[in-house]
Amino acid sequence: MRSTILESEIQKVIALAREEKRIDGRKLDEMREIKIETGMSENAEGSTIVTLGKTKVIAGLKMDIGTPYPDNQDEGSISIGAENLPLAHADYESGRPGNDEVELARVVDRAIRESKAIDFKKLCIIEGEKVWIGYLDFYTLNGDGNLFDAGSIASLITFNNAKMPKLDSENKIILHEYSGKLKLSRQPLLTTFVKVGGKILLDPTFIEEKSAEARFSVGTTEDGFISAMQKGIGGSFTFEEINKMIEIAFKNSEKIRKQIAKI
Amino acid sequence: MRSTILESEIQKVIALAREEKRIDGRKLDEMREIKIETGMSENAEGSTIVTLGKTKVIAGLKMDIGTPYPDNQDEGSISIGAENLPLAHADYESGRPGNDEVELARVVDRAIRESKAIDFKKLCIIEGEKVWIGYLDFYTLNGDGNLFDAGSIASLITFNNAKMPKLDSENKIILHEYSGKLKLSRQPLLTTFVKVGGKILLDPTFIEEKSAEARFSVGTTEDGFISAMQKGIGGSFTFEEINKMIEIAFKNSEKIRKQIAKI
Amino acid sequence: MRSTILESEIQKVIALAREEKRIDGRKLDEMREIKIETGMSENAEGSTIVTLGKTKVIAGLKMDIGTPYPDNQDEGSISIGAENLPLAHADYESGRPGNDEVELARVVDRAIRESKAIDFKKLCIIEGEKVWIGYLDFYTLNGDGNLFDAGSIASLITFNNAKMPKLDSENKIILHEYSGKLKLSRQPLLTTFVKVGGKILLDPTFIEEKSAEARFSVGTTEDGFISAMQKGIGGSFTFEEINKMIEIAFKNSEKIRKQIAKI
Amino acid sequence: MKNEKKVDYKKDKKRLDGRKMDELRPIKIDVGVIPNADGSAYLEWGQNKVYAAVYGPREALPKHSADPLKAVVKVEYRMTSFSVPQRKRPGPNRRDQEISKVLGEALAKTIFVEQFPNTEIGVYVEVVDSNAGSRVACLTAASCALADAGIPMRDMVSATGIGKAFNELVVDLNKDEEDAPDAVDIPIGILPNSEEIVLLQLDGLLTIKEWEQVSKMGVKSCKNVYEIQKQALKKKFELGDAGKKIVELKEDKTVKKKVKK
Amino acid sequence: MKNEKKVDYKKDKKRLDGRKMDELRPIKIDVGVIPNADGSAYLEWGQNKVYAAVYGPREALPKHSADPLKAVVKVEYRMTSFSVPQRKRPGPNRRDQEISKVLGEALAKTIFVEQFPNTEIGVYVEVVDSNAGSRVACLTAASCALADAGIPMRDMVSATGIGKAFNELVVDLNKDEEDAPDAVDIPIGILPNSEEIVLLQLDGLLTIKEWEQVSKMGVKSCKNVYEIQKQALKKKFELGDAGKKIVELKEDKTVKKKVKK
Amino acid sequence: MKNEKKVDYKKDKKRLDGRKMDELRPIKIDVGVIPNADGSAYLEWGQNKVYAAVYGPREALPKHSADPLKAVVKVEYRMTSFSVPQRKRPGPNRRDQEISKVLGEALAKTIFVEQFPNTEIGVYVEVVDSNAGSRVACLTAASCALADAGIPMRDMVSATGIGKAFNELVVDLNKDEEDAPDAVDIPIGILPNSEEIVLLQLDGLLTIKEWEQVSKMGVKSCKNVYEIQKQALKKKFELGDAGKKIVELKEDKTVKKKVKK
Repeated sequence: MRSTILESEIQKVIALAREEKRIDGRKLDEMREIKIETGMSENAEGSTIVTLGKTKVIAGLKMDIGTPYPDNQDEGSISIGAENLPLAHADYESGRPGNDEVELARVVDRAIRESKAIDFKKLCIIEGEKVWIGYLDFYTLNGDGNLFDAGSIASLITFNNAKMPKLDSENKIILHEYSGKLKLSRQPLLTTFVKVGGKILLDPTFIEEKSAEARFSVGTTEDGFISAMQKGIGGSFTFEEINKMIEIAFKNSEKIRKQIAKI
Repeated sequence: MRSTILESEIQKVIALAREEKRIDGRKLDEMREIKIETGMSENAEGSTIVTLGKTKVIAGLKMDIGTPYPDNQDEGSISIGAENLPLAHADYESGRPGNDEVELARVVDRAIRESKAIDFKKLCIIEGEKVWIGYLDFYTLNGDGNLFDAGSIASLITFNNAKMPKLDSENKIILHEYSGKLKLSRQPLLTTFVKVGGKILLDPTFIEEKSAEARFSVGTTEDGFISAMQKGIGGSFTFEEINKMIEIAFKNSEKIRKQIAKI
Repeated sequence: MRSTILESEIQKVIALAREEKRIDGRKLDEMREIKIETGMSENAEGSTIVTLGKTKVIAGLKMDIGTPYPDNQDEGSISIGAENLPLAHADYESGRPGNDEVELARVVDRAIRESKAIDFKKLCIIEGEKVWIGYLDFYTLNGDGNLFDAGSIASLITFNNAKMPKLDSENKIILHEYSGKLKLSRQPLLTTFVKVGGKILLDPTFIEEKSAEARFSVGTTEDGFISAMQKGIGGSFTFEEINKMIEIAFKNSEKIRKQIAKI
Repeated sequence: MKNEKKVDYKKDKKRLDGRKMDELRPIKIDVGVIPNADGSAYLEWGQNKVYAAVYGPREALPKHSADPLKAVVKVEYRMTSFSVPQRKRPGPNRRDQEISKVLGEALAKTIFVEQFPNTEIGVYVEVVDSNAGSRVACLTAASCALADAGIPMRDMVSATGIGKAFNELVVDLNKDEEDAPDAVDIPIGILPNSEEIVLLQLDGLLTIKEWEQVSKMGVKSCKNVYEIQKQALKKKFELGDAGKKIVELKEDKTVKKKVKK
Repeated sequence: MKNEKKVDYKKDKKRLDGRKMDELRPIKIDVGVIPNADGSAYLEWGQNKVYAAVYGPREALPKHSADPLKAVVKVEYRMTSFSVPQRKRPGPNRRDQEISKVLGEALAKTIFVEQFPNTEIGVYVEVVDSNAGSRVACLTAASCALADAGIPMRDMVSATGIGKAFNELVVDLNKDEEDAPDAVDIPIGILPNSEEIVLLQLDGLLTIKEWEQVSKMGVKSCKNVYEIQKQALKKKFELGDAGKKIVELKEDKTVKKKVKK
Repeated sequence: MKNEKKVDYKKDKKRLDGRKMDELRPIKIDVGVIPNADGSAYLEWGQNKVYAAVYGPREALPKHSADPLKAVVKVEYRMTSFSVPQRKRPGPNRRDQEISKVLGEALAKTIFVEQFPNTEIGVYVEVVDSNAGSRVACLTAASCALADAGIPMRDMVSATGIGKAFNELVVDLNKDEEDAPDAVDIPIGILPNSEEIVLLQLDGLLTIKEWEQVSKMGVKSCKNVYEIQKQALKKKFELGDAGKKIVELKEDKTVKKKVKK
């Protein structure tokens, strides 16, 4: 396993954080600039590139037809995958998704799924027989930290904009033809923080993540709900810190939602 | 691969065996004490913990519904798996079952299967369409040798006690409801020996197995049949030795069968 | 990874090639002797051993029944696999097929598939439901270079001679009974060259392949068509060299076709 | 099971299995159950049954995984095939991978890893029966196994699930409650003496107000679990308050232990 | 799509998408798009969209993969799951394996690998949208990324597909043309200055006569691609003819570059 | 095939394929068939056709697999996809894994492994056609290949299947007999000179009395196989009794062989 981060850089980030400063000059609760592009992959039912500072991820959705799960005969399903491509950072490796990527995908998935934004019953084609199965995969194209939020934004926009494939009379997909959209009833977004040198930093970069004692992500909705939480990395948070982060998350995600609404 | 056994310990076991002694004071043909517990896993159709000296294994059975094999349209099937959990011994590793575990599972499986104790035709639900598929898996919780016999006892008891899931009118499993039992027509059991320092030892411990030249397991039934044999490890046996071991096996397994009958 | 080839041997092969000589005395455009045996595997629908100098491969075909691909409801399919067995060369390793074997199988496959020699529509049993799926696998038994041509010859002959399994009234395979043959409408064959010391060598041995700058294979048919091309290894060819190799390939494959016709 | 729509805990005043809203299922812990391990624990938590074993500090393998500054803590969460209603396939799935990761991260802070450079501490947890809450059961058991192994720790880790079901906030959801239409599941793990959070996840829809309530319930329940852990360790060592011994480790950071190779 | 039997390019004089027989689809290259990489490129070629990134020369890992005589060039061709009409499953398939191999072999000759013993040069290409010809798009992009990384090269590698569809030889087949009943697909990659062939594959039925015509079309088209590559590199460096810089490398084999570890 | 219930060998006095109860199927062995190997053999045993090759003693790879006290013997049993009536999927299955293990253990005793510390001896067997008894065919072939490689051995290993079918004990069951309702299959491998058992497995229901009879038939049949092995080695070396040469090795434990790297 390759590691290109030097211990001295980490120490510098920690020292700065103790003085409430960040290496890129941001305030502790300041998000990096977000750029959004959509529709680049014509073969996808929806696709989005989100650039968050230097972090860049691409998400795409393919809808397929399958059989329902035995215990949910009238529901389709959605699965989310994440991959840190070796082209995105010197430290990323080829091969099966590691624990980091599995956690990343599952937390992004939960923030959306648990918000009940997607009505799985609407993904049913014929009860007990045929349902839509959506595969949303996002890939890191340049890795500079906070893949949770970048992946969450890219996934949400991709679902928002996705076209549903058209079905023929035998309920088979007609390639490249679409009918209607996949509608979301909520706009859940993750907001991620790390604790460095005892301070809470919003939207960490790669080096800040490597310098962190602990990480916290919270999924919030526009109507005041928490839909997911995840504490990561080996340190701890106090309940006070968690409460403060949740508060910032609600405010910050509201700004992003406004930017998304403009697309 | 980790190996925590010292060569000096092995030499000691061999030297003792030459004098017909064992490190735990047992006689050469003496089995360790067996303790049996059943039914600990409520989600399993049957489950058993067998403690054989310090060796401890847990077995559990899940019944599922599948399609029959093309050449046995009117028969269900049973598959047995074995796993040496890394929590059970410092030398056990995570990962896919190795050759040792595959052999262990297959020999335990054969002793039962080849005795014709289970009537696979009774596992047929609808000929050519739906049959029962039983998955019995046993796991080593503490590994101190003779997993063959411990696994064999735990598997047999689990099958003996297993409840069959109830089916609804569409032949789908109703979770947590049962109807009837899986009946065995024979009570086959493995008995395992090793040859150490030229002597034959019943029911070897971990260190005795590591000290052994050769290993022999034989499956026997209460009505005088051999149902399986397996020679293991790189040494050899004479036909005399094999005959002697078969004789002991019949006697020894009879005792265990009495203990099982009391459950 | 094991490598038993010495740099000095490679240098010798290169030096010889510069003088238009080969280590086994052959002319640059001379093929090694080919021996052909068929039908050794009674369980296979067809089988062939091809010996090309010291290179020896065995190919066998199994026909199975499956469902058609969604976009080709009235067509069966054929898949070709290649494996360099560890018994065939000290440098070959066990395990999943590596990139070399994948390329080998795919190029042999394309030469046949793209020639349209096999009519996939004739492999349809019931449109949209049941089709023949052919698995042709070839294995290297002794590896001395040019597995492309040896595999190509063995595959072609195996297809030529393959018997089709008989079906019962429910369209299930009756084991060991056959009805009719798999007919090929063309006789495509690969011809492979390497460039060593700037010279073009037909039918390279193992050491010549290891000494080569570049490799080129071309599939040709008896009626004047190229059906496949593949440049390999890290060097380059000029268009002149390619044209010359194509010319030799047509002549050379014609000779092999005559030998095949005599079987 | 998803159809129990008429259940309303606010009205009913008690839960489907008869528990009070803030009542844990029965918990039983036995320490030292796996003779081969350096430390181990067996834990029953309602229907959940889990084993935890600790091996180490021992030589880190493969060698390149060793850290010259501290012990590497490896946690593996696994379930037997028969521990769930529908047979689990062999090999770790994505859920197992994630839980292994968060459990490892929850234990990392409490262990004095810097005392054992170049070693590994292997923590293995195996679920043999389950009914909602197996991860907090495993974290609780693993913490006991580490204490049993004599690994120097800042504090125990005590965990529980808090959540919402049938219109009420409840402690320690069981499977029927997890299947409620408004179910929220929040596994929480804390260092019981400092109340620091080392494990925190949430699935479902919760308001901030509810979260404030949940956090109080979490601390209280985790402390209840801590008492049970201490009793179990006491029972094992018999010779005094083993739980106290663990807490005392916070003061005595100089404890050294021979590393087995 | 296979039913367009009445299409006949010989008669129609133009292609399904309106192109002339020897016309490439629009190509757009941006160099330096992945900040973390030592060199990178984004390339659009008709509907195809690919990213290429180069890391190295860097320490070869695992260590036993290092070659004491030269840099090891590793190429990985991958496609995102949504880059194709039917969802691609995760992990490399046999096609990906083969393309990775031939792309690596196509790049090997042009890099002065002997200048960087014991190192690896990682070349990663990712297809995010596709429509016939993704391998030549990737080879073209990878070559730009290598130049962007300042890796000393004998020449650029420029590639294109040539082939046959609907009774006519054409340049740069798209998916509809690849589905023609008489389709032949011939990916060609050359060193544009020496016209040496470094990539050559063929699927389909072609006569020798047709091949002769194809080879001429191939050289011409690859050279057109080369011009676009040079423009892209020029745009990136702004300060002169970056493409020329690459060519000049042929004369200056002494260039050294510090190896990052 | 399972319906041949009216067959009764006790009455019929001969077997389905016309053999006598104690008659082996025809066996043919060619030694030295794989030029690249250090030793090899091709064996036909009825319909079974197998190749065996030996490489070594050679440097053990990966290096940490080496044993400083003795050579490591690695045996791999594999079947081609077309060697069975229903296509075998690629990669070793659980049966292959078990057979590889028992074959390796059957060969371990006869090889003077302590003469070649830190090396490996790779033994590869490949089944290209099969009809019951492929493991004993492979063990017999592997033993010849080891002798061909000049690996010092205490004795040959000679193997055969014994068993029961259609109410009678028989030697060397074929597939039809293995499918008999009362079929018992007992692969036996011995060192023919000392009659020590190195391979022994049993599937089916057998009484002790029958086992006593089986063991006698086993020794006799294995010795018949041994004669065929000796003839094959003799044929290869032409210059005397190669089989005898093997036996003589028992007296001359000092033989040394250069290890190839």
